[in-house]
Amino acid sequence: MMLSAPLVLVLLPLIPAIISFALPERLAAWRNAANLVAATVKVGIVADLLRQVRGGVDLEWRYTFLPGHDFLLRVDTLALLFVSLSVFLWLVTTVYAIGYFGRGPNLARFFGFFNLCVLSATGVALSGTVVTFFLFYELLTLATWPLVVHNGDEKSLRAGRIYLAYTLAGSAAFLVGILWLKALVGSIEFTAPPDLSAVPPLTLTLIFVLCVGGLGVKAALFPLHGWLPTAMAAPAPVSALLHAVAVVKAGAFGIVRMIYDVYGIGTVAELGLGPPLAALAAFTILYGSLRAVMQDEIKTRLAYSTVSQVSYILLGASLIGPFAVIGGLVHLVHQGIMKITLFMCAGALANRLGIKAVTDLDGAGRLMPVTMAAFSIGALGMIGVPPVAGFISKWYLGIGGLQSDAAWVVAVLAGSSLLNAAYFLPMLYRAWLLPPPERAGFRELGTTRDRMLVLPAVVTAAAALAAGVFASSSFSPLTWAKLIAERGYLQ
Amino acid sequence: MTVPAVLGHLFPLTGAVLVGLGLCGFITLRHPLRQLLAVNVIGAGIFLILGGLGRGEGVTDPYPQALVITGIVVSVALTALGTAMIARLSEDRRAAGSGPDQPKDQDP
Amino acid sequence: MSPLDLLVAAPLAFMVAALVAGQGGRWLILAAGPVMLALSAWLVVLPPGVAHLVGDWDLPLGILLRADGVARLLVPATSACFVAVALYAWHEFSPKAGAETARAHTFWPMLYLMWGGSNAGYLTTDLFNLYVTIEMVSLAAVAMAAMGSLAAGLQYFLIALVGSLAYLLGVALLASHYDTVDATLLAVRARPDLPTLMAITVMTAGLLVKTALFPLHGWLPPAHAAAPAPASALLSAVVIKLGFVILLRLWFEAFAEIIRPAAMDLLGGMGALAILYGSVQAIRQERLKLLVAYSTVAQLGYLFLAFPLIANAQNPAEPWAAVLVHAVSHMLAKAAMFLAAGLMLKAVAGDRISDLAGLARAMPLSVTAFALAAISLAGLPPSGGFTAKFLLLHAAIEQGRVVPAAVLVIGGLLGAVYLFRPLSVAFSGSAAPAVRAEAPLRVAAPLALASLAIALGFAGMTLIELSSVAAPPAVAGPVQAEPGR
Amino acid sequence: MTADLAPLLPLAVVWPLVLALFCLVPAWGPRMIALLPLAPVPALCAALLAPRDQIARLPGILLDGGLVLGDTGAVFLGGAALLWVCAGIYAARFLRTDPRPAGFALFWNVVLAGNLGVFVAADIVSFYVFFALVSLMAYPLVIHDRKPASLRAGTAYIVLAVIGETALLAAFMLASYHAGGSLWIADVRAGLGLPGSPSAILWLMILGFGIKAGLMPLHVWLPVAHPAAPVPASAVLSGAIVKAGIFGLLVFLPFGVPVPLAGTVLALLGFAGLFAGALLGLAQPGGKAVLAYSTVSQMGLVMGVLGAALAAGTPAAAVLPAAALYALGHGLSKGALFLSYGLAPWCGRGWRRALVAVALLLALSIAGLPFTAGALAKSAIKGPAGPFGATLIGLSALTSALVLARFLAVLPPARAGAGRPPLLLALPVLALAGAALVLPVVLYPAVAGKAPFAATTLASLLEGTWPLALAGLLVIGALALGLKPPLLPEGDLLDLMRRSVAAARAGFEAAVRTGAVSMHDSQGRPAAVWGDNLARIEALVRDRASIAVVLLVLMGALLAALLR
Repeated sequence: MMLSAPLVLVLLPLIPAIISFALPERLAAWRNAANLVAATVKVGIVADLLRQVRGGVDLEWRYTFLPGHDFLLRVDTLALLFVSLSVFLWLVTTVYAIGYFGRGPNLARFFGFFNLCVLSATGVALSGTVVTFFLFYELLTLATWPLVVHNGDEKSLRAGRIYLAYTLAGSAAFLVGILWLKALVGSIEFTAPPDLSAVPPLTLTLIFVLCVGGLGVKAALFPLHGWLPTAMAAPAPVSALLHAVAVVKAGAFGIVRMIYDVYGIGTVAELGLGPPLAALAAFTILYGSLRAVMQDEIKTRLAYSTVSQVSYILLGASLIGPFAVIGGLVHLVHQGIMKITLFMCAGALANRLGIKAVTDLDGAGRLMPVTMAAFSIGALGMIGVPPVAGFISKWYLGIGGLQSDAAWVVAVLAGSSLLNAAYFLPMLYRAWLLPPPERAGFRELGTTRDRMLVLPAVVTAAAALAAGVFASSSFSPLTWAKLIAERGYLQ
Repeated sequence: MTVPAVLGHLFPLTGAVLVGLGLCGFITLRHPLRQLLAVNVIGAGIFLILGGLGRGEGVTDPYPQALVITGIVVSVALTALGTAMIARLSEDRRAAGSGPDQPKDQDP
Repeated sequence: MSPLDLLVAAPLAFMVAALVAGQGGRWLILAAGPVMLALSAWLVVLPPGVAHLVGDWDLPLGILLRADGVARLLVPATSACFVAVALYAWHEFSPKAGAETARAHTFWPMLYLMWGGSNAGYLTTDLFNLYVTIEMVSLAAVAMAAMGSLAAGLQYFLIALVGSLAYLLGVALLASHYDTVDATLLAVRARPDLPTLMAITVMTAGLLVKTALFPLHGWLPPAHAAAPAPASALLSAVVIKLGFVILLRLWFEAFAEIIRPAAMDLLGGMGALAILYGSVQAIRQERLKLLVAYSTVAQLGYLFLAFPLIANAQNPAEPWAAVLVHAVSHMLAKAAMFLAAGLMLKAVAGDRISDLAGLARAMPLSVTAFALAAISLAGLPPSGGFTAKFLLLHAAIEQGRVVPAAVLVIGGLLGAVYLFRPLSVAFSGSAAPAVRAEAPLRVAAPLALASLAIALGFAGMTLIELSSVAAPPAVAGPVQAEPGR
Repeated sequence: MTADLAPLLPLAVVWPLVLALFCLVPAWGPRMIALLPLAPVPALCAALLAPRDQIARLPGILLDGGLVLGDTGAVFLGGAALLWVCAGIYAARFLRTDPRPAGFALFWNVVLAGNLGVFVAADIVSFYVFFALVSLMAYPLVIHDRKPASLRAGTAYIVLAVIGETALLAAFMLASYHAGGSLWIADVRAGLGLPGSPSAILWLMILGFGIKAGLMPLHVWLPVAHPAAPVPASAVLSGAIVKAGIFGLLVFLPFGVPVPLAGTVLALLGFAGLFAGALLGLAQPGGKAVLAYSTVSQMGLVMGVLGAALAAGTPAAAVLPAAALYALGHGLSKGALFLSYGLAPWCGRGWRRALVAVALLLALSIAGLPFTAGALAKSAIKGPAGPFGATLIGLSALTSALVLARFLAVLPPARAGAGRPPLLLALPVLALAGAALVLPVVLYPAVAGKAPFAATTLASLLEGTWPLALAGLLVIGALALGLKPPLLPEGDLLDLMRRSVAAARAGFEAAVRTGAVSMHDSQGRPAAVWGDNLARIEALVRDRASIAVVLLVLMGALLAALLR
């Protein structure tokens, strides 16, 4: 079938992208409308797909683009987990971006590339073969670069350079890895893991290191995380969607694919690759939190928090136990929702109050109570305070760690919770309890634009709360993660 | 050894010598015009080889001859272009105040 | 008449017409463009194995034109380049352009001469005929290079002349040794004896000079950087490729049997060095066009890096296709890049990279064209450049050759480094400099070429099939067994 | 009959949350404070009417949690609900002129929900959620008046609370895993009883619950936090919220299986708190601080008993009811005392005498004067305490009496022109006092299985009386001689820690300034020093040129790990 759902899902953002590029600035309203409509439509499509896939349908679209290399888009449970996250957050962030920018320079460009990023993120999620994954993974890099340098000042240009250097080097390593594997065992489809029994273990290990090293760059795995904090020079909507969700998650998602759909649990266990990766992830968790404590700039602090939080996913993936997998996968969603909340709030604070540093937060809670309330929920969730979603992930990760005889995981989780508290609670303290600088007649929700700026964060915060409170309801991320685990990873 | 045999090898050998001379010239001389001439010497040498080797016992093979003629035409055309350029260049240089015999120092 | 000799004859006819037309030479493209594109398309869809003997003279005396994979890929790409460049040059080389009137006289005939010459070069298998074509192209190229800097042009001319004479010497040796210089016949007759090997050596050396493979590239950057944008585009995109195509014919068709792997490795090694050296040089440049020129030096390296990969592959069809796809996509992308650079530099009246600040807002289309070209050149997906690099890397890894693989990866990264530098400058600054709005027609040219280069990335299978049409046995792989489109 | 009353449990928890949501509506928020008394009502009904030991599943909520009302839970739930009702009435009047009524009402309701939920949670996840609510969300109550002292107290509170939460999370993870992945508290407790279960679980739980219940070295937050809060908040903090920790220990400690080490340690710390808390309380100037220390001491008593019982392997049946009874009595009377402290300034003339009388009565009851509820509770809890514990408890009557006497001594004077106290303030005090004095008596038979005061002998009378008599003599003597107790800062150890940390930091900064530690631009903050060093690593890692190197290093490291 030429126009199957996966293809439509991936290509849909092209329409608003082209519209955004083409429309002149004075037609900004139409551009915004186009973006919103497209985002909404996509949410609809995904909702329908969720229904179908839950029913056991697997859709795919295949096209041989080079001999032995198929371009395969495939809708399975894991893909949908990522897709539904990104489409939901895409919609939210589009609203937010419109509110955030209002009428600034380079917006046509921004929304154009923004859509291209969503396209690549969706592609990453739906990729059915390693090569397809690589294509979108690289495309994601290219599409995000203009957003990173959006502001055009020296800071963002530098950020852009560093970002490219890291990610391109990473994907080069990844490419070598997958081609090496392809040369050994032929083309690799996620649904049909190759038979690696013939390959010498050392080679397999090297390839694994190459691939995980390459993917680890985007996943901000220590010591490849250097780009993430600097990339925070980008405008808030970019940081929000791309650097807390799309890009880093693409890396983490890829590693999950490598472990479970390319190598397979068995091989990874045989080669003993799980523990070292888990150890590295654990170290990243603590290191990121530790660095976050020392940052004064809010976005940088959040960035390091991302460094730490994304490794939860890797930890879960590398522990290789049913609960750990579930915990890692569900954290993919939970962390996304919570972290985007935090970033959107940080952006709103910077945008309306010019607050960029933690030390400027004094009294923000009194000036922008709604924003700060959302921020607080996100922060508490990050710490792991129930009933916000983060707690659920931590719970499953902890049990998972115990299941795979890695009791230290519990200690790591506890330690990271304490560190998270150490860098989030002071922010809440300042915001809520210290007196604000005098600002006469400031209204948080005065105009429509203000609402578009503030309310998305509220929505995601509510989602984070709901994901925790109704964790075991039939449409929660947790339930979906369990479904994935049952269908895929727990034979 | 018989004369024809000697002659048979005479042309190619002469050609080889010419090619060598031309190369030396091209390498040692700096002025473009001289270098162009050196190149022409090389060309002549090559044509000599081409024709000479083609020259079998008594009968002459038309094929190399055809090649030689074509080659000469080409080299004439190119030489014309080259001399034209050199002339233009030296005019420019003179206009710019530096003598024609300055070794060419091109500035990218 | 078959499209094969029309493809050669028509441009020469247009050249004469342009000479006659003088001032009005630029109008001819309106006729030439459609005709040539149509002929190219015709060539592509010809049934495999079509060949044509000019004037019905039989080999060895006759001249064989044939539509093999090389031609089917390179001829259309060349036509696209020429058409786009001509559209771009429409304004630049017009009588209205005042001081440039003199150039307008020479540019248009030279363009058609180069066009015919290169087409002939792609189509023919006769080594001496190839000598003639390469001289035609060189003549045009020198003339164009001279438009920018006479000195650079002269240097180019002299070096190229030596190169072509070396080639001619080789041809002479072969002609006297085998009584033929037709590649297809030589493939059968060639013996690994001294004269043959000497011939191969001198011809290869001569062609490497013309192809400007490191370390023989000294003449290229000044010439290409100094020439006016359309000229640079043609020099970098087309002229270089001809010498390379002839090398392909020599190494993989005429003498595939008798060439030792060591030689292949030598060329590959030089290619590797070229990639690294050229990239590093490009990174060091402050002037935009010099950067692009050095990137040509680097990109040529890939073409030769592929030689050993083709020779040792168990399925040579893929690297063979890769090298051709790379040639094509580099042709399109590099032309697009030079044209876009020309537009931008003309707009800001400067030649330094730092002059581009803020252009992403002022000239979005030109920057887009530059960016798309950059993506293909850096071998980033989706683009022809990526497909080529992907296949090469695949071959290298399959053969367990670490060095080529490493060079491919590193070269790609270096490419990204020097190509994204001008881009990030273009994206810098929030205030757009005051420049004239872009003329749609002129921007269309680079944009179209760059888009083509990107589009190639989606047509991998087609390109591979095309490249395998009538491919010499040395590079015929299983892919050929599959029926054509 | 029971079937239709089952929903009472969820309602008891959800209702306050609903009210909390109303507080978020800008227009209603300030008025919500008037509705505080209504928040705990469903819980009260549930405690009395809801079917016992019948799990109300909450499908889809959290990890498919559930609520259940056990006998112990019922006692705690009822007592807490009663206290919250009275404190609510009190707060409605007390905070009438408060600048931040909406915020107070919001968090009051949230904490209430958490507090009640803890007592009825059937699975550890819900338990953990409610426990987190009650301990973390109480922070805004503590710092309600935003005074610097309150903020400091709040910081101490939140830090310890977070540590406690983390410890509990770890404990629950381990416990659930070793209970075969079951989440039901019953299974988890059973799992803890099994020989194989790691002792770490118990230690972590003692840490987590101990912090909440003011176990001796971890009690430091309590004497600073309780006084900082507004009076009604202190009342529920000390009377109900602290009980959450006790309840946690009651529910999770595997009674019946002797656990010598953990039990002994818990017992020692508990009894240490029993006396040290009281003595430290004596040295407090502020009435609320005194009460807070008395709470530390009383909770120390309970935990001491629990520890002893745990060490001795006393079966749960013998421990839980007694402890519950004691907690109930203490909660109600301590709440009443806190409220009366707030009431004192309003009472002029005769009213003050009445108030003092009530307070004295409560004090004596807590101290265990024979024929009081307190005495019954003590006698009941002496059973599981074991002989040694029983003796200590007997002795503790002395210290308890003294500390409460101290409280009466520092009871704030009446305001100028104060006369008849407002009804809404007086009523809750009386109600709580009455409940405190009556309820234990009513429940005693169910716990001890005999009628109250049945086995009163002369010996027991003496034993119960002499410490009080002695205390009385001491007090009179002190008053006669005009002795004043030495004054200590609130939060003994906490203050000590603060000072030592400050000193250490000062020393460190000095060392830094003298160049002992290399640092550039950071103003001598240790964090900054480390920040610099880490920033260097960061710069190294971030250096573009070294990306490839970093990749290689990473690979090498992983490889080395793999090849060993």
